Amino acid sequence: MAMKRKTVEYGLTASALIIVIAWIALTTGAIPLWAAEAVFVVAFPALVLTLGLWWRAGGGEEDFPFIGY
Amino acid sequence: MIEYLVCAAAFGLLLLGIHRKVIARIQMRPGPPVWQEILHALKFSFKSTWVPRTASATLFVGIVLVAIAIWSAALFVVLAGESILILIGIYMLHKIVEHGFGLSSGSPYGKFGGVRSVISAASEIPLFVTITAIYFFTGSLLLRDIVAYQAVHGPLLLIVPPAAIAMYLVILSKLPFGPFSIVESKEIVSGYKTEHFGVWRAALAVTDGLKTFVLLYAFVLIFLGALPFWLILALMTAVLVSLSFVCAITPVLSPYDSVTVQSIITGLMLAYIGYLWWVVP
Amino acid sequence: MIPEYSLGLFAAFATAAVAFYALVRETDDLHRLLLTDLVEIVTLAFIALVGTDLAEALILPGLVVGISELIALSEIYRVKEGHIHPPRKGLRIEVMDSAPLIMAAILVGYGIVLSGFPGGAIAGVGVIFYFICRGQHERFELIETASGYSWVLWIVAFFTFMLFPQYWFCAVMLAGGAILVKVMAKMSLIGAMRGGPNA
Amino acid sequence: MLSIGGQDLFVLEFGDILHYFSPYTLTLFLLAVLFTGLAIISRPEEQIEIAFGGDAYYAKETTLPEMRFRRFMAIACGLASIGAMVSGDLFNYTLFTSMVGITNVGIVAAVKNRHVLNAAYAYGIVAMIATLPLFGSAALIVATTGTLSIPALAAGGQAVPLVGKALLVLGVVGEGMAPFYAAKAEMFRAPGAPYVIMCSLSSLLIFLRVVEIVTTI
Repeated sequence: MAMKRKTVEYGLTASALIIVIAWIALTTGAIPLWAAEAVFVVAFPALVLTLGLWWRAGGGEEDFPFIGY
Repeated sequence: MIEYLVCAAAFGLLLLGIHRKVIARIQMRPGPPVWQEILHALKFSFKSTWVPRTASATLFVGIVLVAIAIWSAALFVVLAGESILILIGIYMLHKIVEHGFGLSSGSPYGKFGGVRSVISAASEIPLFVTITAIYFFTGSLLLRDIVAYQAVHGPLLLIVPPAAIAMYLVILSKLPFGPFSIVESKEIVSGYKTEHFGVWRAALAVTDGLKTFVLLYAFVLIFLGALPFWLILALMTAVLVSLSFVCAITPVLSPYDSVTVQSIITGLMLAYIGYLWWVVP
Repeated sequence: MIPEYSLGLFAAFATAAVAFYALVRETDDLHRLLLTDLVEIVTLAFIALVGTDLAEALILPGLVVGISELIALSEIYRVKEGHIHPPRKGLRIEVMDSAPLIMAAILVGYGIVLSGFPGGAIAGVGVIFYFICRGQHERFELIETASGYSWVLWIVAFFTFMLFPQYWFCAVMLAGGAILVKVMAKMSLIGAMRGGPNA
Repeated sequence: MLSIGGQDLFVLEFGDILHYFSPYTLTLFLLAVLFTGLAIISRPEEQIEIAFGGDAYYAKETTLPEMRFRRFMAIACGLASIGAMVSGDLFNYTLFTSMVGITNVGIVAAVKNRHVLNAAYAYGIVAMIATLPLFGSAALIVATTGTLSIPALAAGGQAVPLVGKALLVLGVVGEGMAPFYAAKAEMFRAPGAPYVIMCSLSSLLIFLRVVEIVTTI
């Protein structure tokens, strides 16, 4: 199944933005700790997946940087 | 908080790398470098990724998200000092996740992994015995109360050693290459992980890292109490190395034997609880 | 009070022991299914031993769960043993040809007089008897519709209790009547369950 | 009320029927909702089966009516688990638990495979028998203490008989956990992962909840 690059980008941007916003809101005390944690629990898995899908989708024919020792 | 998640996953993966290294050295092999598992996670995230045609696509992808989410939640629960019942609930939920991973692809290997993870439910019952034993002494299951109790009465490791052994075995049964790791033993390829490749496997690696970190961290907190953070990390590594010794010198049991051994352990633990119930007023 | 309850409890436990012993001994699947009913009835006895109004409220769901499990398991048994054809007409008793209507009418009438849950059970037995004797053309849709509406009335009665307690008598009568129809409809479905195109 | 699962977050009173959320029950509740949602939106997978003794393999198809029935049962199972997670009433809990037992059988009952049906039948018999300790415990507890409300039992000085607790655990184990070893592993071979997963999830959740209930009351 080919993921459209745009979709992945939107997902990545959205999850990253949500995490950053929640993080800032937490440090400034705008939202309580549990709310920030709830946001992270939802957004962090999405971030991990979309990040992986995104840099693969961005790749052309170049070498994979992390293969080998 | 997000930095905790990333660091915990990375440290957990490092621990798994140390695990492999120690096993290799005991078996007189050179073994991979200790950061191999981190490299694995990164490597898989660069691989091309799709969903198998036979798979139930929504579940196939959704279960990956669920896996990371539950262990992120577990990390926060431990950090916040909430009830260890929640932690145990999540630990048992991991079985459902393995089941979902295995069955959603339609692959027979995955299916066997999933079914094996279901029959290994015996490994979870010692966990309840652990918490019951702890509850006898602390009167609370909130992690912060347990830590506070230990600040007064000394580490629970010395008060209820059988409970510590029970939890030790529970962690052992979730580690790779252990005697109870029937869900991913090699005769069924990689068990429930078989069909999740590429980014899905990278996410699974993040889950494994978080899981290892959370379980070991909780073990140290529950049985040794609040210590300086560097000391906790050192103790976690020490516990892991001892687990690696067990994994290195024991074969993977057959599914039937694995369940039998775990059931026997459960029986012993229940007897211990009966004894405690009799002795402790 | 306490000794009586203990006595009842003892009897219930003894019956349960008999039932479990029978289940351990029995190996035939169909007979085991029949024996589970023995266990179900002991379950109801446990609840009935409470002996208050609450017991009646608790028995109903207990009974419904028991009956639905029994029906589900009989269906599975039927499919797994490959009995997919409806059975031939079985019983040939004269009274079943001559008297079903009057017997059913008496039972339903008595059930309506009793009202509520036991009334529904008795009226249901009447309807079952009628269907066993005559039921060639069961009208499942009609029974299900009646059952559904009566359930709605039951819920309405519940809300009346909560929101307008002053109309409690109306709500009691509504709930009693509704549960009568509901239990009757459900039990009559059992009487009609003999395979065939509608099953 | 400070329960074993953490500080209460929210209590919903509906007449004398009570629902409460502690962090623990909230977690379980959310997981039940999540997996019910997954069962609703996922389609079943095509399970690949290897023909024994050769290289041949074939995919098991799930027909549409079968899928619809099993999805319905899975959703019913999810709703029953949700109810069991939040209920603050002991009898409601046992009722939801027995409903989980029935729907678990129902989820695989539409599969036309003799092994699966045999396993489902064996499991169904155990689940049916388990209603005796299950409802028996609730009846025993209400007869000795006069209440079924879990918070009231936790707060009050009434001594809940140990045999009541033991029967409750036995009942839940019978409805969910015990058949794991006997019959459920066979049941899990049935295709239709999103629905089959509800079997194990619901058993797990009711077991986790009964641990909380038994230690609280």
